[in-house]
Amino acid sequence: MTVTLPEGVEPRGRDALAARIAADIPEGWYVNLGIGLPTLIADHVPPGREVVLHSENGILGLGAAPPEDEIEPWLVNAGKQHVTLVPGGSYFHHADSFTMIRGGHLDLCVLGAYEVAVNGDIANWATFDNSRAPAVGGAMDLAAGARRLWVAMDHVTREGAAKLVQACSYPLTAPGAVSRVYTNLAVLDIEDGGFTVVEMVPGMSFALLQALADAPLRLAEQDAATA
Amino acid sequence: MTVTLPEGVEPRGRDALAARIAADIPEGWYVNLGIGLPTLIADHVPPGREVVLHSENGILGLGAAPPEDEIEPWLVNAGKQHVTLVPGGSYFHHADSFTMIRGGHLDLCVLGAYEVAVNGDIANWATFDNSRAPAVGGAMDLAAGARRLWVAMDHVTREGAAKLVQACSYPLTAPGAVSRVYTNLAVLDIEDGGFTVVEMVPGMSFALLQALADAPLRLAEQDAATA
Amino acid sequence: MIDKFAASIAEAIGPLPDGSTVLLGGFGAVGQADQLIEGLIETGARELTVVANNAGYGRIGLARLLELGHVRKLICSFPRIAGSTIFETLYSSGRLELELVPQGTLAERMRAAGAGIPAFYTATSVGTSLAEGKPVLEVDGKTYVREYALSGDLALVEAWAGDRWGNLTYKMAGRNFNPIVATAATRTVAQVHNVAELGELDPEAIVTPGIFVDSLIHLPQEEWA
Amino acid sequence: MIDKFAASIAEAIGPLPDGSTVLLGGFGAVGQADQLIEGLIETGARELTVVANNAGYGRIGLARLLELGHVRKLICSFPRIAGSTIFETLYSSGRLELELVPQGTLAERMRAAGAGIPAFYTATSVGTSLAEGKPVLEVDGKTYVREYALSGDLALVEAWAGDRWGNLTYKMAGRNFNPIVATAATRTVAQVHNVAELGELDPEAIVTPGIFVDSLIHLPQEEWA
Repeated sequence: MTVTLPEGVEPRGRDALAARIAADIPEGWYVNLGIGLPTLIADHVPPGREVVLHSENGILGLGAAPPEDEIEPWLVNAGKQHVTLVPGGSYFHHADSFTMIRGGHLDLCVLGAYEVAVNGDIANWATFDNSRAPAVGGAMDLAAGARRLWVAMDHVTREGAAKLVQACSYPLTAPGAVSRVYTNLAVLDIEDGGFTVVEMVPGMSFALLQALADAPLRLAEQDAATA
Repeated sequence: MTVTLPEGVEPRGRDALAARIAADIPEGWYVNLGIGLPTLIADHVPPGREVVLHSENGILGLGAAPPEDEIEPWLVNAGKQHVTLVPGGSYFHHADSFTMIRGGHLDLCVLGAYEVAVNGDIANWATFDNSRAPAVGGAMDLAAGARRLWVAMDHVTREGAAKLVQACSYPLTAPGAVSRVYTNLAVLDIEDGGFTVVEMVPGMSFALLQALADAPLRLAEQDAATA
Repeated sequence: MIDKFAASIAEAIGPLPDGSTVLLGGFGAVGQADQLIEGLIETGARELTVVANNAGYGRIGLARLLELGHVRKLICSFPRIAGSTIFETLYSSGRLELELVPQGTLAERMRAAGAGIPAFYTATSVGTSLAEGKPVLEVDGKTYVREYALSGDLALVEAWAGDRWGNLTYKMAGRNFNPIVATAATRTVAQVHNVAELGELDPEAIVTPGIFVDSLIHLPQEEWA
Repeated sequence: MIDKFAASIAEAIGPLPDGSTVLLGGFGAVGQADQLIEGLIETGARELTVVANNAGYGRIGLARLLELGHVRKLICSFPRIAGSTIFETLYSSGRLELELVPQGTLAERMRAAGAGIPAFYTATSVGTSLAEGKPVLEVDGKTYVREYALSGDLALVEAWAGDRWGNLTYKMAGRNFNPIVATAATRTVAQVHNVAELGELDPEAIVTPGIFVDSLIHLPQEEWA
């Protein structure tokens, strides 16, 4: 990124970010992990903690990637990667799968995003590049339907532009849907119409984090007291 | 019945009526048989002719009643009678069952009725006896959803009142749904807004049949030519 | 470890406020969770709205719930069956409100609630007294009536086998409304005849995935097994 | 005797008029009936509307159908996948109309068509550009958008096993849209990897009952069996 971070500040890498999110998912939750970074979260659920992963193409109980010689051609996740099924898993068709999503049966969905706004709006499916065909997949269903929507993304774009914004500039996926954002620099809750920083990577300052956002941030109360 | 029929006219009994209807059901049709007389039709499908019977409580491929010592408590038809499943049969839930009904996938439904009108209206679920609770079951779904609706009923009530009428007096089950009526005296098509008599029991006269209806009847062309 | 098996019917059902809406699986006696309904009676909750295809028979299960006066309103397609004398007495004396719904519309309204569909259109009941006062929509020259989702606070399910994740299979026509009500309530409780080890149920043949089930109770009925 | 097995793909599909709407099961390559799509090409039907979750990849199946110019309009949730170069070329040059539909709404619109539901409401896409111009309904203070049923003249299904009545089972995630499209078309054709004797498929585990299937073709793929 073109943003220069102070010495000693280490942005979370993809796996570290996935692991950070995984740590917050309690046992027993039904969770859909979006394509890309969110998919990695599956690999970081602590051993022995039963979290049931849903895939919109009709699977509950997604397991890890299979060894090369045990690939089942009919068993892929929503990102079309080969996966396995854990004991207790099940298959169903797309209408039943989206009954789970639209009907509010998923405890959590984690998606990537281009932008997240102070009011929880998320934009993650379309840009203004009209030369390419749009593709939405299940993003709108998941964003509108899951009980909680968390976003996993870099704090700023590769060009250094803010992704935490006052209002999304890209086309919306869903209004007011996001409750929590995990970036490579911080964890932020969306509450009372604004971003609350609940955690920063070691060495990161609130002032810099604020400078890297296009919307006002505030510190969570316990942190503000010691800031 | 209080109607006096001429000597030699034998109204069809329940089984004869069921057999008459069964004879008209081609191989390969998916058919729902209503409670009461229509249920008897199943027993009269000619041996070797594959007709697939649907029951709204989640069964395709209804078979005959089981011997007393082979009753399965979980296997009943829509009339709550014990039945069997034929090879090729399947079980499904109520939403899928009514997908078959409402979605127009049944070739035929046969129901009983209080009244059928010249325009195909059917009344078969409620009377004006308000002392008893109403009960509709799947009658409205079947009448509105099946590709063809045939009615099996006596030609007149026990009191001798017409059941083939100009307009139904009882609450409707569905408007304009019936295409054919099998009574104990005749078979009538509903077409071009009227009843066409396509068959009468032996000895029956068109004049008497007309006298027993509260709507104009006409003879089918081939019969009219020889009448 | 996820383990949705409860130690008792009372624990499986949990507390239930007065005025709750309870969805019952079952078609007549088949696939109706009679023991859970007894547990529902034990909660003491009153002023209930009960959704079921039929209105019970004899003096057990739903009929007993009605007889004890716990139910304010019944939403039902075919309340009058052989032996439904308790319902008929209550209804004819005006002590029970009845909302009559065509069977397929009843199933679809609960399916819609489970699927996050607040309303839909159907040709069923159009042109009849049951459609009176309802908004209509014309599509391709045909008229349809709007029906609304029907959700519950509690669903009581009878299933054949279940595992600790709440995955369920049913037996024959015992399936009926059970998988539908399971999707449509805030809390879904199942009584199962058989306990399966996790992974023992065929993933291709699980009818109700555990995501729809909050609690299970094992009630073997040896004489039927 | 009911026997829905056809002797050839051409016989299974039958004639198809220009301008028809064809529903395809499958999620990416998984569970898509590639051989039936080749048969669809052979019918010569043009000006087709094709409904599928993705837009094909490489130069086989759906991609080949597109490349040959048989398709006027694609109704799709995620046309841009790895290898979907033929679609992208056609789209960017304006030779293919695209209707983009959220994946769950796409599934539900076809399910609605199969279930005789002409329209329904959903929160999906509310507040986004995909809801623009659509009628809305407010229920309990929340806004929903109206979506219409999506039916086809022909549905092409890939299934794991089938019997002569057209009962089908699927394999793993190959199920996806297949059982939905099967309900939503005037004519449904399935290619099956395995033939089952009537009665051999477990009645509790049949996913698509034969009532939804008009014709089957047995295409064993030994290398995958």
